[in-house]
Amino acid sequence: MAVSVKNLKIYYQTLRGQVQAVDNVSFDIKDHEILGMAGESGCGKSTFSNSLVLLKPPMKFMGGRVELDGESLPLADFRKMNEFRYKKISLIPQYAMNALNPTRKIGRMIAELLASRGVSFSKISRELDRRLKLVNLNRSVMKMYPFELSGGMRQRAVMVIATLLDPSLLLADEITSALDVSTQKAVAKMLVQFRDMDLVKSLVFVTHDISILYQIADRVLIMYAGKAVEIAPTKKITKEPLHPYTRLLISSLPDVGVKYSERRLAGIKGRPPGLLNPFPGCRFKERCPVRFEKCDKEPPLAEVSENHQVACWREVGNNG
Amino acid sequence: MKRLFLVMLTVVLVFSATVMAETFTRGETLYAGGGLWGPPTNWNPITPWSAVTGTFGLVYEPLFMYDPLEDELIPWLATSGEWVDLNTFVLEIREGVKWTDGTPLTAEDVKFTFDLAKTHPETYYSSLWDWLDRIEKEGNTLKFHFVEPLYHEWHNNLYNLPIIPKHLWEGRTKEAILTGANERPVGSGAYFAHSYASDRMIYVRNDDWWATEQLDLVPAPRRIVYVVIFSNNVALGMILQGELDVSNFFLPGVPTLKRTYEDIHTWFDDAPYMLSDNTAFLYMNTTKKPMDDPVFRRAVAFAINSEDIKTRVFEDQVLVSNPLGYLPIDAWMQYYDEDVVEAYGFTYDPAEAKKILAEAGYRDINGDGFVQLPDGSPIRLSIIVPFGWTDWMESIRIIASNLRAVGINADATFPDFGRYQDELFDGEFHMAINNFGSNASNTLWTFYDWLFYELGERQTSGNFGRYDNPEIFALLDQFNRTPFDDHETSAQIMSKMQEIFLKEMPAVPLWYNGMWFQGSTQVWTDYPSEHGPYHYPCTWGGRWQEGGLLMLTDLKPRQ
Amino acid sequence: MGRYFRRKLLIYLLTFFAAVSINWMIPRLMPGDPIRALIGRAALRAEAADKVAEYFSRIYGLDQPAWRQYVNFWTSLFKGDLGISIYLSPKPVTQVIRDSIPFDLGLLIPAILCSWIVGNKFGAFAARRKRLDGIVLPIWYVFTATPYMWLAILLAYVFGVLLGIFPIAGAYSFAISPSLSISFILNYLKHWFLPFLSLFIVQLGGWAIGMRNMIIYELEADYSRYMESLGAPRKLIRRYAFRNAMLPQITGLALQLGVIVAGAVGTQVVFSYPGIGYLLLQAVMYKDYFLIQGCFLFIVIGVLIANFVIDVIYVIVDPRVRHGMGGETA
Amino acid sequence: MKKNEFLYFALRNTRMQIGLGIVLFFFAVMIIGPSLTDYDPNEYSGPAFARPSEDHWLGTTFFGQDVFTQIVYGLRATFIVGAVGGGLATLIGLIVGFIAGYKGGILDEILNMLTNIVTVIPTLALLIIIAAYLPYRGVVSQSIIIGCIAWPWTARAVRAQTFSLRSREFVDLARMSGMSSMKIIVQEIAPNMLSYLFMALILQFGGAILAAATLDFIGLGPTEGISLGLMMQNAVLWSAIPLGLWWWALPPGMIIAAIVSALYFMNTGLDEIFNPKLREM
Repeated sequence: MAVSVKNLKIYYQTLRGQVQAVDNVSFDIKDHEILGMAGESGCGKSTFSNSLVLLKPPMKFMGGRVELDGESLPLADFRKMNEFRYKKISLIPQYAMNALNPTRKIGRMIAELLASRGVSFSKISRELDRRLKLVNLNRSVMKMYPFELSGGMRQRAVMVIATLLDPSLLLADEITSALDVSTQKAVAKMLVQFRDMDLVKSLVFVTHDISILYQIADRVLIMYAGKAVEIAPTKKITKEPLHPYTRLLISSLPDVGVKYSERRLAGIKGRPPGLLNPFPGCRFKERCPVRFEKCDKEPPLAEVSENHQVACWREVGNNG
Repeated sequence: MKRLFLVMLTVVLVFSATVMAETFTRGETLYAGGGLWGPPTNWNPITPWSAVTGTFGLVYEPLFMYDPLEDELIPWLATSGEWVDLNTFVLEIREGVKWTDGTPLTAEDVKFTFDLAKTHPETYYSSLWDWLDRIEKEGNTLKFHFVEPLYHEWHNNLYNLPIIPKHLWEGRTKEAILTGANERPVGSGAYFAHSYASDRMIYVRNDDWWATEQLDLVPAPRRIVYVVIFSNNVALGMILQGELDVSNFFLPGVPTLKRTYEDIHTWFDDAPYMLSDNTAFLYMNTTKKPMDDPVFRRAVAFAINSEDIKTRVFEDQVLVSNPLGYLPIDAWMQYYDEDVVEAYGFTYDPAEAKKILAEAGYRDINGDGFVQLPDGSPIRLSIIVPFGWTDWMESIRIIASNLRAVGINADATFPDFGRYQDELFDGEFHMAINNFGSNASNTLWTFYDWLFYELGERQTSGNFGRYDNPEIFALLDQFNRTPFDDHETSAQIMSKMQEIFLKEMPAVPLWYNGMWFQGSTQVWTDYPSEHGPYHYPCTWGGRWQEGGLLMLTDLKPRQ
Repeated sequence: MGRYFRRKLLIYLLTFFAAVSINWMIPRLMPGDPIRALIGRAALRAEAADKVAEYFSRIYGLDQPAWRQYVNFWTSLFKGDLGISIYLSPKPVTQVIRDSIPFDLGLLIPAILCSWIVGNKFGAFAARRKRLDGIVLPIWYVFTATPYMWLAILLAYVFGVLLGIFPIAGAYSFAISPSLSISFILNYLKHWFLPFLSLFIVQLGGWAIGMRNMIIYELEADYSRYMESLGAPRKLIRRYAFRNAMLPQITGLALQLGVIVAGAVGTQVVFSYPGIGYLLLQAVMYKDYFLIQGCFLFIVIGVLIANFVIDVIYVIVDPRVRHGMGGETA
Repeated sequence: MKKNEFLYFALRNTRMQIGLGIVLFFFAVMIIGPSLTDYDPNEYSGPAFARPSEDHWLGTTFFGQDVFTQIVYGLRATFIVGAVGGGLATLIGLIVGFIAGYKGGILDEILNMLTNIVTVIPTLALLIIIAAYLPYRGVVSQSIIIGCIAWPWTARAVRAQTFSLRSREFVDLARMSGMSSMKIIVQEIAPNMLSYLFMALILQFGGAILAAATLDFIGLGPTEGISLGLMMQNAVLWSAIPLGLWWWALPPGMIIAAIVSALYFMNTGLDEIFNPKLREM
């Protein structure tokens, strides 16, 4: 098992109190697996991916455990985490288009970055060329400044940089949101290819756009208000979603590829609860069409069928 | 880059180690300030407004020196001068005087100096030739033949004209003479203009000076460094540090500092500390209502508390003026007519001021606390002095409140100097303080010529209040034409002028600005003082001949 | 590239023309007559004063109609002649400036450069180091917020008069004549120090605050975050941030150096230090048209050169500008 | 982010608290000060050289004017200069910068030229000329001149900001939907720059106060009334420091330094408030 996340709690420290952005989340990722992570904005999915690479204030580690290839990650220790960053865990950030120093030529920046991590640029330069080709970038971009590339090119360059050291876990955070449909597809394909070529062992693909997950994810994890509410293989979750939120999410899906960023989910009334001192019980209960008394207690994420976990009293109740 | 810099630095340092700096020996050097307000750029005695202080006095010399304390003309380049008849003045030029280039100074040079103004009417003293006919030279004697001699004006000129060497000036173009810098001045005086930088002028003693041999005078400082200082507090700091020996700045706080720093020397040990140099007048614009009314002007004179100004603003470093504005020097006071002053003078007396106003019909009709004109229209006056002239600024604040106290609505306002000058020249002001022509001299003519200067389109040289009284103009002219030693006639004329002045009060004399002088006794001693030596301690431009030069000959290095 | 600079050059020429013309006009709008102000320093009889004034007006060309004076101004300017100073009559303006400007440069260039370098280093160092920042930032603020002359006078009084460590007036001792010797150089430096220090202190804070803020912005920028995510050491991230934060600071430096000519009036007044600033102030007081024009010509040229240098530097150090050449350069 | 949220952070930001506290304190002194003193600022209300006492809280000047009274009235001039001078500079800078940045092209070049010209106009001479046409120089006219001269850097900054904003999506959208330039500037760009402008205003406010102090000091201050700068000038001209009148020489400079650094403090605080990234938790 490549990655195992157990009871991970990541809170934000604010002046008014703690925002429980990732609350008691547990799941695994297998080798060679692409896990899609989906949910509305503010559900904690980005917090999750960021917490694995850059956990610093106001983000606060509150408990839990993340294992990578059998090693426990020292999440709370910023310094120790440096051994894992980039080499073991890498990130393609949401802001990939602005992720490169504007006043350094890309090649030079990579060389300096690698040197600082103790990797010789010359040794890796061949591999770099190969990978650039893989994402349809000409070698000449190494001699260019970021602003000389288009947004898409920059993002692809970041993809190459992020995976250059063959990390065990790659986190791709909302990387397709700003792209048009055809580019989205191309980028998704490239990531799959990366995995297929073993450039990355496992991949977490974070998005609010479930439709893109159909194309690449092996399994999908649905997050709601800081909780993992359902995990299942992609096919299963699309065909028979169990959690009422997942159901609404999937049924409200427009045709594949249509952007609905920032818009409220059409079919679900209300909005997610604030995560500053959230109410007890199931966090979806206020919006849930099938709520009942039991929902005032927090539902556990339980395996309802093989490879299918859900956190809903209705489903757990069915089985139990 | 860094290396290059280091190499260069080393080269410079090594090189400079071989050069010895010329450092002035402290005990031979006098540091002076107060007469130089910008970088030295001009040593042309024909342009006294631009010439560096010392150009006239240290380098170029006059025919006579003048001692205002003793009211005495001291023979200098001329050994004597006298009227042989009413229209002829004879000067004997001193023999054995040399220009610093070795050429002898002769009567020819003196004649040339006068003739220059005839050749070039743009020379500043050319008006002499309106009443001077010709100069006749016989050996070392010069005979001045006058068309109509203006005795007082002539006597004033005797110590105010710098004599220039003919052999060096006659070949110069008109422009070089009238506007040139005259950078290496050759004079006959006690000092050479040695060198200068933008913040200093350095004079070095002329050891071949004629007066050493003939008058046994040796200026003590081998070198005078005249420094450019922009602000009073720097001057004060330098005096306290012992870096400035002679200061002609007005420095507030001197009385206080004298108590703690015993090295600060002033003329008087106690108040007023300073000699009086000129009289500050409150000019009133007699072309504007209500200042056109002599009664009103007299009321103003009674209302002003000059005593208060003296203590508050000047910390008793000045004296309150007498009602005539005459400086306490013999040349002027000999004409001071006690009876006239007794009869028509004024003192600070607000009650009297109010009474005068009321009797003349200036009453508060509308009840705003201020008087109106007899016809009922309001009075609102402003008193101006240039902005930044802080002692005067404080003074007119006091005057304004004095005037308000007797019911005259007046405000103190501070235009910039340019505007102040324009208002004065063009007669736009209401009231203004001025002292530009009231400084000590050997004749009251300079004083009255400034106070009652004849009216023109613009009043650039005095009588800013445009006081128009043919009688007083005539008296002044008559005084000027009265032989210098005819005291009786002169006194009669003066008494009449005094009476008119006090009755009409076209301007109010307030206080005497001091001959600001502080000496630091850390290096030099025997500065002029009330206990002697008696020299007028002035180093201002164009006035060294009044005592500043002689002060140098009496200084002694401190033991 | 050529087109870019050609266009810039044209704009600069136009600016130069307009600015110089305005500066020609401004002093002439001031009240008062410069010649009268000059000869008013000596009390003259009015007849004489009138004649002298007339003569000087003619010599200075002030008796001619304004348009004629304006044309004369440009023609002599092209000949490199800035006219004769009135206040420092009869010194040519070029010479006045040449004599004074070394003092300005010798004082201001080190003061500006040192404060810039030290300020940037300190600012960058303190940024995002919470403790240090908390202590140092208020100090910078107080430095920049203190009225300069007041600070300078206090410095002069404490170090000069009270402690007597440093002299308080002049560019070098009044007791020494300039020469290239060690004692003179030391003497010069001793006089130079307090004016330098006062300028250094007031400017230091501004640079340090600017750098601190810029660094914080850069450290919070996406690229810094990404570097951090990839485990890049703080040193490298700070290096990048520093480099990028330097760009606005370079602009600031160039602008500061541009107005150097007029920059030190306060210092010159407080320490009686020679230089153009005080002369300019006096020139304004005495309505010395020619000296005012001359000084401002230098200021205009200085500012324009500074702007031009900024343009060039940006082309060199900021690839974004190089790329956008010919288009906007924001 | 909502407005009350700003307020929430604003009131909890230490730098903001300190800065605002100091500024409000002096503002209060200015407002209530006159009622605490029986004197006129330039009136000779007591003995000269008096040390601070019950009658004269901050002593008296060389001439016997009450220092506290002068400060109270001087503060008024200081705040007027800050508000009028700083406000005017910000306003002009805003307008010029907006138009230059938004319109670009020739208009931009012309405005840029204007900006450069203004930076090289002699402040001193201008002051004297304006003084010549006004009866006398007052605090307001001084402020206006400072405002007319200090705007270029705001203009430069606003221009750069507008440049970057105008290329953003929402402005494109507005433009496509046929909004007029003016409307776009007012409705779309300005709100996005509001925080930025507010900070620029604060900096200009402080800058104007310092500029006025310098002008006062070299003798180009208001020719009527009293200001902290004039107090400093007077204290120096009358040798207050060597004479040991610290109560006269020191407070005006210290107060200006306090107010201006408080303003800068507020600025940093505001920066942190408007820009959540900069907040230190």
